[in-house]
Amino acid sequence: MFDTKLTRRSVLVAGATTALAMPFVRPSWAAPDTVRALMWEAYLLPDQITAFEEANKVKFVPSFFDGNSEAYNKLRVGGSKEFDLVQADGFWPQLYFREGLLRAVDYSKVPNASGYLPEFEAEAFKVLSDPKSGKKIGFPFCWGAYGITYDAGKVQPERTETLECMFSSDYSGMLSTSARFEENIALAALLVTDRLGSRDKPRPDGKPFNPYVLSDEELAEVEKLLIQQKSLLLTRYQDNPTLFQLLQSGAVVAATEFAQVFRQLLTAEAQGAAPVDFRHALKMKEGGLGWVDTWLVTSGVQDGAKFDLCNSFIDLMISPAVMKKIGEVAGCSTTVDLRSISNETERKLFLMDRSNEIADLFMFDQPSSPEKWERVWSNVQAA
Amino acid sequence: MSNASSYIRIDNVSRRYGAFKALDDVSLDISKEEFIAILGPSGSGKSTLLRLIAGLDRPTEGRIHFEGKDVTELAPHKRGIGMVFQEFLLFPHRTVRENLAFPLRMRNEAKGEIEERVEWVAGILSLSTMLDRYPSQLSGGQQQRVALGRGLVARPTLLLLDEPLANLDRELRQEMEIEIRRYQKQLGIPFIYVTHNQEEALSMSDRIAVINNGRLEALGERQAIYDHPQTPFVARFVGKSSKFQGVVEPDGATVRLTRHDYEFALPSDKTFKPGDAVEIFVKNERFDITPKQHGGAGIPSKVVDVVLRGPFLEYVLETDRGDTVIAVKPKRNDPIPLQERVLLSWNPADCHIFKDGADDARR
Amino acid sequence: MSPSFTDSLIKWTLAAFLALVFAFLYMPIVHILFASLSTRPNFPYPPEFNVASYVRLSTNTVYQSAFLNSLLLASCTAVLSTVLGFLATVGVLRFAGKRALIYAIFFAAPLFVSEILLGISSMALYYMLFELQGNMLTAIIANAVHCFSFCFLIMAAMLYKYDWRMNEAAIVCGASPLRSFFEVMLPITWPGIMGSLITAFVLSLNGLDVSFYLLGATPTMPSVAWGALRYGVKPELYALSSLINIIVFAMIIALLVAIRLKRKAV
Amino acid sequence: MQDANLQRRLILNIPTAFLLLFFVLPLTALVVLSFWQTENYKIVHDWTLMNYTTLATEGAYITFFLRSLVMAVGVSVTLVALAWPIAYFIVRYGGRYRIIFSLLLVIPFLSGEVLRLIALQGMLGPAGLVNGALIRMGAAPLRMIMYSNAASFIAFIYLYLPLVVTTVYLSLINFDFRLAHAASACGANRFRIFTEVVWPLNLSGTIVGFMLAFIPTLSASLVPRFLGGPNGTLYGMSMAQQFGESGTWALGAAMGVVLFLFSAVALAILSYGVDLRRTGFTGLGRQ
Repeated sequence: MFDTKLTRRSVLVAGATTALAMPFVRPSWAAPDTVRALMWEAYLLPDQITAFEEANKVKFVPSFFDGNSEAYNKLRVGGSKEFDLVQADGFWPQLYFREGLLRAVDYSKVPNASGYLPEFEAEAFKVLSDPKSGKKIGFPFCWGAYGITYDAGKVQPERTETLECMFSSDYSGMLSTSARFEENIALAALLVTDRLGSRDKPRPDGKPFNPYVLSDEELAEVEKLLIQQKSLLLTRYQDNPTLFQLLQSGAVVAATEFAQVFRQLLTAEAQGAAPVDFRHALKMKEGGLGWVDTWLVTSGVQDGAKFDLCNSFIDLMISPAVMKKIGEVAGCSTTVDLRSISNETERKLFLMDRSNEIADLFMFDQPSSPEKWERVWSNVQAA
Repeated sequence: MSNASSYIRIDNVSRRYGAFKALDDVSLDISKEEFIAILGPSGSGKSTLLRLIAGLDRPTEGRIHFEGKDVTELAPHKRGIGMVFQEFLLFPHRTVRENLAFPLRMRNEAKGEIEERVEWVAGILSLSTMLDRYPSQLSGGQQQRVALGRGLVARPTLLLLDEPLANLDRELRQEMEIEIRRYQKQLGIPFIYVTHNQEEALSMSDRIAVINNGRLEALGERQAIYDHPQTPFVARFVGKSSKFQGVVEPDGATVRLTRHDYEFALPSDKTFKPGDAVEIFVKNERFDITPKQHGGAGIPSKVVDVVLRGPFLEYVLETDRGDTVIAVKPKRNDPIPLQERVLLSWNPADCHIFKDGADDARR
Repeated sequence: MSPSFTDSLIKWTLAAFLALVFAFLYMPIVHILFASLSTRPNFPYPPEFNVASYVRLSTNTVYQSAFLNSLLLASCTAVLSTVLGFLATVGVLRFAGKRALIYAIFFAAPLFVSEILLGISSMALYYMLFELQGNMLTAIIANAVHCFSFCFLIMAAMLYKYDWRMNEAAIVCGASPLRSFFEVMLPITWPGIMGSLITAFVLSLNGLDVSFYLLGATPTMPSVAWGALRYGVKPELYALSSLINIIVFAMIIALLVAIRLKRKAV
Repeated sequence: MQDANLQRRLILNIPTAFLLLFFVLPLTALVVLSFWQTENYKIVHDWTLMNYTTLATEGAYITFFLRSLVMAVGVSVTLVALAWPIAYFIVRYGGRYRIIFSLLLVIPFLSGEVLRLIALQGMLGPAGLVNGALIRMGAAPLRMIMYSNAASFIAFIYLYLPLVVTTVYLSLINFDFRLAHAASACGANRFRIFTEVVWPLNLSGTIVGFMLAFIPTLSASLVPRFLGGPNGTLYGMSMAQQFGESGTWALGAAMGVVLFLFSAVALAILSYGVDLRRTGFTGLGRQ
């Protein structure tokens, strides 16, 4: 079609261009004095980062992601060489480790790891151990649930004892859920399996019930349920501020969320916003979804200076003072015992005395079949 | 003809574009202080020749020498030439002064020298009052002079002019013709002047090279080219003439026109065999017109229009066979009236006779 | 109705419409400015004047380096795509002959392939062939592919009217080809070249779709904004964006003043 | 002559090689990927047409596509209708300030798309500027403009208006308005001048503008994500989800190939529908 077959000359030119460009191509792992993290933006405290950079004479280079699968995709495409530190929640770290994207960590090199709440101590918190080798694969960081935040003035508290309230036409047009498909499906699955009574029957994977492992029949029911729910939703929010605004303005009366907006709403009220009786239901009678965000070290990090840097960064992040600040900024509960430096309200707000409830929640997990879940979600969106 | 006096020498130069021959084996010697016109219809290859001399194009064969030095492979900007384009091609983002200074700056002349030269060239071209204007603020004639100045300012080895007057109106053109010739004599460098306008070529140049279909048709003093065309093409192209078909009579000394009842003696220097078909070209101003009632030989015609051309009258005649012929005569107080029947004839020495198809034979 | 009355009616109707359109275009920009100056960035009405976010921005090295990375990315993309676009333009206008149309369609083709597709397909290629995570260079290249077509069209529109013999005129005046380019061609065609540079710069400064899939561990403004979404965009980001807008606005006002001064001078 | 040929080759070959390497090759990779499968985030290198079968038979993807198509046509037509008077005004009455006007069109682009969409969301949402004002005045909020396809529509207009205006502007600025005077002298009224002379001679520029809005709207992922609401998922958003969230790359690649083919066909139809000679197109290249 074109008379521009790759002549020897044009190949030479291309080669020369590539050679000239080599300094750019050099992957960032060649740079010795940086720590690169793939993380959630909410956990980034600029002043702490600056302090860390100055103390260790390094540059901290963060990249941000939104959902676990997004981070997973980035990691798999050579990302374990591109990043030193990674964040993930639920069961994802185990998957990462199985795939060889992570390295085992050493709790003894992170002094502040001794301050964990009992549920998150190395021995107790099995989610961060490799089931095969028993090696520790990461550090718990923040935790929370995917509960229901509601305006108690408009929704009776007892109605939120069940997930049904998120699917009730009484609140048509005044409900909202996250735009993330995994949690929407898993939460609907809790309701569906409860209605069907299929939890105690043999599960597709032969293991105990997990809302992330569903039979085709259950998925079909979930799809129906979510399609019914659609007409009741004002929107599926992308970001917390949107939900904050929707709840505060009264446009939305109940929403499933990570308890972060709930805390922001209470904080806003404390700072003088119009008082509304916002409450948060952590666990419904059908069950609830929980998450623990973690810090992980990628398999690209070798023992030595880089590993030490990673450890000291994690140590800084889980130090009580920093942890408390992050809890306040991001609105999440912490895995480190901060009760000694917190007041009564904070203890209540950040669920410091309720960390044992995490055990009853279903941890965020990888969908049993991303393909099938994707199809369900597409059908819901298209309906 | 490789004599030492030739300043510019073009040696068997050809330029092919694939199978197409834009220029075919052209040789030309130009001496210093010569004004040479390259005349040809559009597409004849005359501009190609100019571009080859300028170095904007390279010949496929042949060499080009400046002052005895082979410049065939030399880049155009190192040839030290000046060139004036038909579209002027003044740099629109620069003032007249900057345009004039441009060739000097390119030759890295000293600042003082540049100013001096610009003043000088602006002086002889009467541009001194408009040095700070932009080209868009100038009239066509002024732009023309700036273009000329830009070509001359750096004292080039030679000046190439590519139909520089084609975009000017008629009066201005005649004025400029005289000017340009004057500058050439004043500067003493060769001007190579490409044009398709034979009047310009005739009025300005010392010699004329006629080019047709990439070949050099004729080369010579302008008077000779005009008066004694060597080929039918030159006869047709240089000057305004009318063409007739004829046959050489069995006596070998008389030519009889095929379409008209007119015959005349073959000039003695022409040798044709009896029965040869010939083409006869007669310059419009060489016709004789005599009123019919006076009698005599000639093509019977009728005056259908008379056009006044300054000191001349242009008679538009229609022959009895329906052909239109134009004859030019000096203006007289008693022009031949319209519809007057006349006889058209010419002095055999004033016409040019070629064997029919001579043009084709050359190709 | 006299024609002149109709004319001015048309003129003023159009002017009013233009004002409306500009108001529509600038409302979100003003919103961002308000948000950067407000203690309540989610709903910054009525506007406040609180520079806290600007102060925080001055110490936030992450946003600063994201900005610098964006700047680097956009500058390299602008230069690369303009140079390639220039070559393509010259090639099509001067040397392509009968194939000019085919070349022109080929060079304009990336324009008609969505950015997201370009980003995704480049990522797919790098991953499948080289197992390579994106980096600055891959992002620059992918952005340049998209911007290249814009540059090509802009410069083609400009150079289409350019008289190429202008270069020859310069060369016979003794200018080397390089010098004739800088002294003659560039000054005459700079609006097209500048337009091409500006367009490519602006397009790649904030192009999320292409960069998102190709940037790897290099934060840029759009990727930082994207990462910040879940928890809400921080006012610092609004502040950064507003700062850029203010600076560019200042430059445009300077240009306006320059035009006015020039008119007075003439 | 070697020289000129070399120069000519290089000038065309460099951009061509660049596009072949970084445009054609990646697209080829995408095509290859679309014939594979993903399973639990892993690519399975088995050749299959399954992705295309899925796309052709699953109602969801067809719905996304039709939604996107309707949206893209609506947005592009509206944009052309809006862009013409604006560009016309700038060209006819902009005078020496034309450059200012056209730069002012560019400035909004300096703020990232994400930021501008959040700002738009802040203005169109339930508690946003428009509805906030309505509520304050005691009126009912406009449900239509919050989290709906109408909101997406407004956002698309917002995003691509400068692009289309600029394209029409570039076309008009190269248009010789003496032709309009000539038509006027031939007795055409304003309307006829527009339909017979101005419009056809700027049609190719307008079509380019149309396509420049049509293509990105067809593949948009951010706008519906932020403003579309529960029923606003468009084709591009679904495609982006395949790559970003659900990790079903192969299906996403197939969606991309379909999108690309459709864009190419749309472009071909549009350019065939137009007689280039009637738009004053004189061909490219002078040599």
